Amino acid sequence: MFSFQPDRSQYPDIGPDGKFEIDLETGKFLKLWQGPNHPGITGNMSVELTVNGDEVVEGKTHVGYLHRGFEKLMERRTFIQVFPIVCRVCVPEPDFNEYCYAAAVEELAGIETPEKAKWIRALILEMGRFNSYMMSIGGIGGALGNGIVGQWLTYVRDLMLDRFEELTGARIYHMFILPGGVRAGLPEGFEGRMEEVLATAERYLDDTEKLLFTNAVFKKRTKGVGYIDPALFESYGVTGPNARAGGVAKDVRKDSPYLVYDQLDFDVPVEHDSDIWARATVRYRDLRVTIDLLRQILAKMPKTGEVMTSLPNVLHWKIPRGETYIKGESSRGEYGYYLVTDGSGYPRRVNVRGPSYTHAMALLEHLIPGTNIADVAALMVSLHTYPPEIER
Amino acid sequence: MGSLRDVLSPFTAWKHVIETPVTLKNPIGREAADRYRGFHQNDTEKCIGCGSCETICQNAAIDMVPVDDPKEGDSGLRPQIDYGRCCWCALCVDVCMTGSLTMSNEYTWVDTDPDAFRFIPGVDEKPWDAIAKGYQRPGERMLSGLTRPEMMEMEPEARIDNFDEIVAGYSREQAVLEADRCVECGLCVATCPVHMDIPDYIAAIREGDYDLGTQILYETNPFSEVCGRVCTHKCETVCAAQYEGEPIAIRWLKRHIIDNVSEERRLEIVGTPQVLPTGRKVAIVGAGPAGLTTAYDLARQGHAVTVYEAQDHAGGMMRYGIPEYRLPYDALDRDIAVIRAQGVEIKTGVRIGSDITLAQLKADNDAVVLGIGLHMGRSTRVPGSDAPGVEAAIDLLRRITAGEEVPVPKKVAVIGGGNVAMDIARSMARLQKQKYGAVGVTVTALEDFAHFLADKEEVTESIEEGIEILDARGPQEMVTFKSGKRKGEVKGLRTWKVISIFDDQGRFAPQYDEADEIVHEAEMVVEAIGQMADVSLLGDELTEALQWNRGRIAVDADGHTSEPWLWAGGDSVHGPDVIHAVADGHKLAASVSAMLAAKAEVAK
Amino acid sequence: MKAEALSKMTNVEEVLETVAEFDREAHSFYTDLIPKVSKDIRYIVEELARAELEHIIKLRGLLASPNMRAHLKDAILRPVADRRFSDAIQAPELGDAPDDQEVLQYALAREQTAIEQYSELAANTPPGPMHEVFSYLANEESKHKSDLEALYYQIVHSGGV
Amino acid sequence: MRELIEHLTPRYSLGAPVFQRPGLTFVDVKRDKLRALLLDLRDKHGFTHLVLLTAVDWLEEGRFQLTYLLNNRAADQTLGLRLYLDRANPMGDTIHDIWPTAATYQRELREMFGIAFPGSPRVDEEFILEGWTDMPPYRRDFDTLAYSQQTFVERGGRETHEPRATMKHKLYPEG
Repeated sequence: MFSFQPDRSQYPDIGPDGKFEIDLETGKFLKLWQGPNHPGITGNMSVELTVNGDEVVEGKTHVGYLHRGFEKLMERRTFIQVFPIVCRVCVPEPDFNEYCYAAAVEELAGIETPEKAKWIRALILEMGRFNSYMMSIGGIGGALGNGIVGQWLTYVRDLMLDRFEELTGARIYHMFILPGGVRAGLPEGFEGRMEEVLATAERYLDDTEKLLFTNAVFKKRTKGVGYIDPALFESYGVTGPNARAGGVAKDVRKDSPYLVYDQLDFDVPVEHDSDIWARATVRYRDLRVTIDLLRQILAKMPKTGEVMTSLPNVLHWKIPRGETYIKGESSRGEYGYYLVTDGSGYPRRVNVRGPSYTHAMALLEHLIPGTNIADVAALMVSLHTYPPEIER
Repeated sequence: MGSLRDVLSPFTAWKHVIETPVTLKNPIGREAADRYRGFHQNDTEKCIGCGSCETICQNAAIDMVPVDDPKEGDSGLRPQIDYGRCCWCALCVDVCMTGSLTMSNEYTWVDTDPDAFRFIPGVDEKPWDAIAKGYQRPGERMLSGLTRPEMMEMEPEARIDNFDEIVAGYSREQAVLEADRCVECGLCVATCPVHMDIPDYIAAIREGDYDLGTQILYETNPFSEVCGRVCTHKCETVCAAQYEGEPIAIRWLKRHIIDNVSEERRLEIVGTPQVLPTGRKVAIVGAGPAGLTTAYDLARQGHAVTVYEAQDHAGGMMRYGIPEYRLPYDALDRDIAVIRAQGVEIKTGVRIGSDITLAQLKADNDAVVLGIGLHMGRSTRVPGSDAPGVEAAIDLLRRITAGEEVPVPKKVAVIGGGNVAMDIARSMARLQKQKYGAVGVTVTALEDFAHFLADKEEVTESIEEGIEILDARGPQEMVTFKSGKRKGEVKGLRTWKVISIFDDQGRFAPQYDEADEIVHEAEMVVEAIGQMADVSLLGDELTEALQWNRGRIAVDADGHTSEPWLWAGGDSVHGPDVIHAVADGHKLAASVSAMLAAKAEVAK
Repeated sequence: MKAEALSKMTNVEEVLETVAEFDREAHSFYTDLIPKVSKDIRYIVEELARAELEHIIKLRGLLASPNMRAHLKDAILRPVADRRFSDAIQAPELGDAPDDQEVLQYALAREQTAIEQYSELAANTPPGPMHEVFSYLANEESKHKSDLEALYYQIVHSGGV
Repeated sequence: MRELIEHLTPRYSLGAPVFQRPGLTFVDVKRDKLRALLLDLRDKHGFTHLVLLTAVDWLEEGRFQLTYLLNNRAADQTLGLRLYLDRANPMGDTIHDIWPTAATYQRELREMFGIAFPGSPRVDEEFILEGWTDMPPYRRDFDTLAYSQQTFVERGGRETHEPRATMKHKLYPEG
C-alpha cells in the first residue's frame, strides 16, 4: 500500500570488497550525528551516521560521554564501599548491579543469604524490570511519534518508584541489596499498594495495546524493519528480549535459575520475526509476565525471617583470592558481574557485563548499513540500549 | 497489511482527554516515604565521635570536627557532612557504633549558599532534627560483629582441685575474628593508663605480624604478658563496640600476641639498652609492676638500677596477691626476664628498713624510688576478729604462693566482695578440694550484687567452683568457742542482712536488718576487705619529714615526693591496679631520668 | 514523785551548755591527739578537730541570736541519752597512738551519740524555734557521720580491690 | 564439566581447573592453544556464547590475565579461560573472526589496559576516552585519586580530625 523503492541511480559504486567506498569529497555522502542529544537516542551516546540520500551506509557508535571509570573506582573501595556505587552503572534498572555485586561478594566470602532476602531481591529485580520495560515501550512509542505512550508509562513507572521509595528508602538508586541480604523487610500494607500499582499498570497497558500494538502506522514502521538474523545471535552476543524476538528463548531466569526463580511459575514469551515489532511485542508480553511474577512473589514470599546476615567487620573485610561470575536476566538481557579478589580488602577487578555492550556496539554497527535514516531511532530504541553499561 | 481495527483502535486514546491529570500540583513539600533516606540526624549525646561513619563513607563526605572537649570514651568530635558529596547510601548509619546517627525522611531544602549544605547534624539545628520518620538501622548493628568469640576455659570440675591456669587464650582463628571487630577508633588509648597503642597491636594481629605486635606492646608496657591476663582493662569500658554488643576483648588480644612469640624471640625483639652506661645509680624498693617498670625504663637509658625486694621472688602483688590459676608464675617470670635482660639487678629477700635502711640507699644512690604496694590487710575489728583462726586474705595469699603450709579447714568464711575476696575464696576452695574432695567456702559481702566490687567473671567462676557467695551481709562478730579444748578459737561468723549500704547520695551508710542474722559455721574466717601499705620502712624521721596526702605519700604529677632524692608510685600511692602501676613506673622513670640528666649537666 | 520529775526536767540553757562542753572537749581531745598519731594519718584527726571547731562556732552563733535568748530558760525533758552523752565527754577511750581505723571508729561512735542526743531533744520540744535548732543539730551530726562513714568505707573496705 | 575438562586438558595443556561452583569453572590456557581451544569449545562442545572478554592486572606478578568467559546455555555451564600475558609487552590474539563482537572487547582492552590485539577491526580507534594521553587508566598503577586531585579543584572548608590524635592532644599531650 505504502511501499516504494528508492531511486538508487545516485548511489556510489560498490567496491570489490562489497562495501561502499566512502569518500566525503565526492559530495555523495553526508555525515550526520544522531546524539548525544537527540530524541531518537537513549541516554548519553551517539551514532555517527554516514548517509547517502536517506539511506545510511555506515554507522559508528560513540560512547564515553558519561564515562566515570566505575570499574576502576571499585578497585579503590573496600568491599562494602563498592556497594553504594554499583547501582550508578545503570540508571533505569540499577538493581541488577546491586544484586550481582552482592551475590558475587557473598560467593567469594562464603556468606549465606537468608531465604527471605532472596525473595525480596527477586521482588526488587522484577520491580526494576517493570520500570525498565515501561521506559522501553514508552521510548519506542516516542521514537515512532507516539509520545503519549511514553507519558502514560512514565506515570506508571512513577507509581512503581513510589513503591521503591517505601520499600528501599530511595526512588532511583536504591542502595538496598547489601552483601549479606537486603536492608529491610516489606513495610506494612505494601502488598496492597503494590496491587494498586499493578492494576493501574494493566489499565494503561491495555490502552497502550490499543494505541501502539493495534496501530497501522506503528506496524508499518516496525514490521520487517531492523531485522536481526538469529544466526548472528551467538556471534554478536545477543541475549534477552532481542534474542527472544528471534525465536531463541534465552532467559537466565530459566536457563540458570537464580534467587527464587525456580519456585515461580512463568513462561518466557517468544516471538519469531526478529524485527522491531517482534522486539517491542516480546517486551510488552514479558512486562505482563513481570506483573504476574510480582504478584506471585508477594504471595509466595515467607512472611517472617531474617533479611540480613551479620557481616564480619566491613571496615577490615578481606576476601580470599578468587574469581566468580554472577549473572541475571535484566530487561535487556544477560547482566553479569565478574569479580576477581586477591585476598586484600579491595576488589582486584570488577567487570560489568551489560547487554548493551554487545547490542549497541558491534551489533548495531552491523545492522545500520542499509537502514533508512528515519528508522535508525526505532532500530536503536528497539535494541533497548542503556549506554552507561557500555562505558561504565 | 493493516486492518481497519489497526486504524481505528488508536483513537481510543482520546478518552484520556477527560481524565484528571495525574501530576502533583505542588511537588515541593511532598512528604517522602517513612523510610526515605533524607538529611542526617545525630543524637550528639549518644555519639562518641569514633569516626566509623567517616571511615566507611566511600565519597569522603564526612569530616570529624571538634564540637566539645574530649573526655573518656568520647573524642568530642562529631561528624560534619558535606551534602555536595553525600550519596545517601546510609552506610554511615549502618556502621554507627552507638546508633546515634540516623536519617530523617526530609529531602527538600533550598538554599542559595552552597556551603550551607555542609553542616554538623545534631549540632547545627535543622528543621528535620525532630522528625521521627526516616532511615534508622532496622535491627542490630550488622556491619561489625556484636559478640566476642567465647574464650576456652577449663571446666569447673577440671580446675577446682588445682592451680592450673583457667583461661586458655585465643586461638589464631578466634583472635582474628575478635581483632576484626575493632573499628580502630582509638578511643581506648586515652583511657588506658599507659596509653597503649591498642588499635595498632590489634591490627598487627589481623595481619598476623606478632613481632610487630610485640614491639608495639613493649613501647608502652613491659608487663604485657601479665596485663594480657589480669589487667583491669578500663580500655574495654570505653570501647565503641560495647554500645550494641560486647566490647572488644582487648586484654585477651594482648595476651594472644605474647602467646605467639617465644621467649627468645621476645628478647630479640625488645633487645637490650642501646646506650652507653651513664654511671648513675638508682635504687628501687619493691619489685612490683611500678618498681620494675621504672627499672626497665631507667636501665634502657643506661642507668645502673638495683631493685630491692623483701620477698623471695620478684613480682610483688602480681606474684603474691594474684593466684596462680589467674596468672601463672612462669608468665610473670617471662615478663621479668625481659626486664632483667636490660641489666636490672633484682635483690630478693632484702627488706628495706631492717636489712638495709632507706638512709643507706639514699647515701649510695642518685635516686631512690618507692614502689612498695599494699601488703597489709585491713581488719573489720568486729568482736572476735583477733581470735585464732581469723586470717587476713592478703597474708594468706602470700603464704600460699610462698609454698608455706596454711591451715585448710573444711569450712571457711570470707568477709569481702572484691577481687581479693574471690582470690582467697577460690584458692582456699582448691586447697579444700585437694584435701577433702569437697569445697566449703562462704563469701559474705557488704555490697549487694548490683554494687558488687569484684569482676563479674570472678563471681561467676567462683559460683561455678562451688563457692557460696552471700551478698549484702554485714559482719558483726567472729563467734568463738566459749569452752572446751578449742576455747577462744573461731567457730563461725555472725552477719546481719544489709538493707542498704549507701544513702541516697551514694555515701556509705550501712543499714542492717538485725532480725536477719546468720551464723556462718567456719573454722577459719578470712578478712578480705581493704589493704594498706606498710610504711614502717620509712622510719619516724622520714615519715615526719615527708608530705602526706590523705594517708598516702604526697607526690607531684611525676611521682616526686617532698624529699628531693625520693620518688614513690604504684599501689601505695595511687591504689591497687597493675596497669596503673606500670603507668606510674614510666612517669617515675621519666622524672628520675630528667633529674639525672640535669645532674649530669651540672657535673659538666 | 516531784523529785523524780525535777530530775527529768532541765532547761534549754543547761542542755546547750552541755552540748557546747561536748564539742569543746572533743575539739581539745582531737587537737591533743594530732601529734600523737603517725603523720600519714594525721589528716583524719585534723579534719575531726576542724569539724568540732566549726561546730563550736556555729553553736556560739546560735546562742547569741535574739530569737534563742528568749527561750533559754524554757523547760525541756532531759534526754535519756544524756547519760551516754556525758560519758562521751568525760572518758575518751583511745590508746596513746591509735591508727586510722581506731580514730575513725571512735569518731563514728561519738557522732552516733550526738545524733541520738539531738534527735531526742528535738522530739522533746514542741514545734518552734527550739525544735528547729535541735533538728538542725541532729541533721548536722548525721551529715558529718555519713562523711566519716564514707571515709571509713574508702579506707577500710574498698582499698585493695 | 569435570569430564570435559579432563578430556580437554591433555589436548590443550590446560592448567589445574577451579570448580568455582556447579556451572562455573575457571582454567588456565596457554596462548598458543587458545584459538584451537575456543573453536573446539564453540563448535563441538556447545560453548557458543562469548559472555565477556576482559583483563585483570596482576601488577605485582608482572602479568595481565585475559579472561574469556564462555557459556553453554543448554548445559548451563560457564567456562572461564584464563590466559596470562607479559605485562611489559602485552600482546593478545584477536578472536573477532570467531566472535565478531570480540572486536569491541579488544578495542576496550587496547584502550583501557594497553593490550595490543593486532588485526582486530578498528582496534586503535578511540573507544571511550577521547584525547586521552595518560597511561591506560585501568592499569593498576594508574592512580585515580592523584589524577582527580590534579584535574579537579577541591572545594575548600573541609578539615577532619582523628579521634585518637585529638584525644592525645587534649587529654595527655605529654604522654
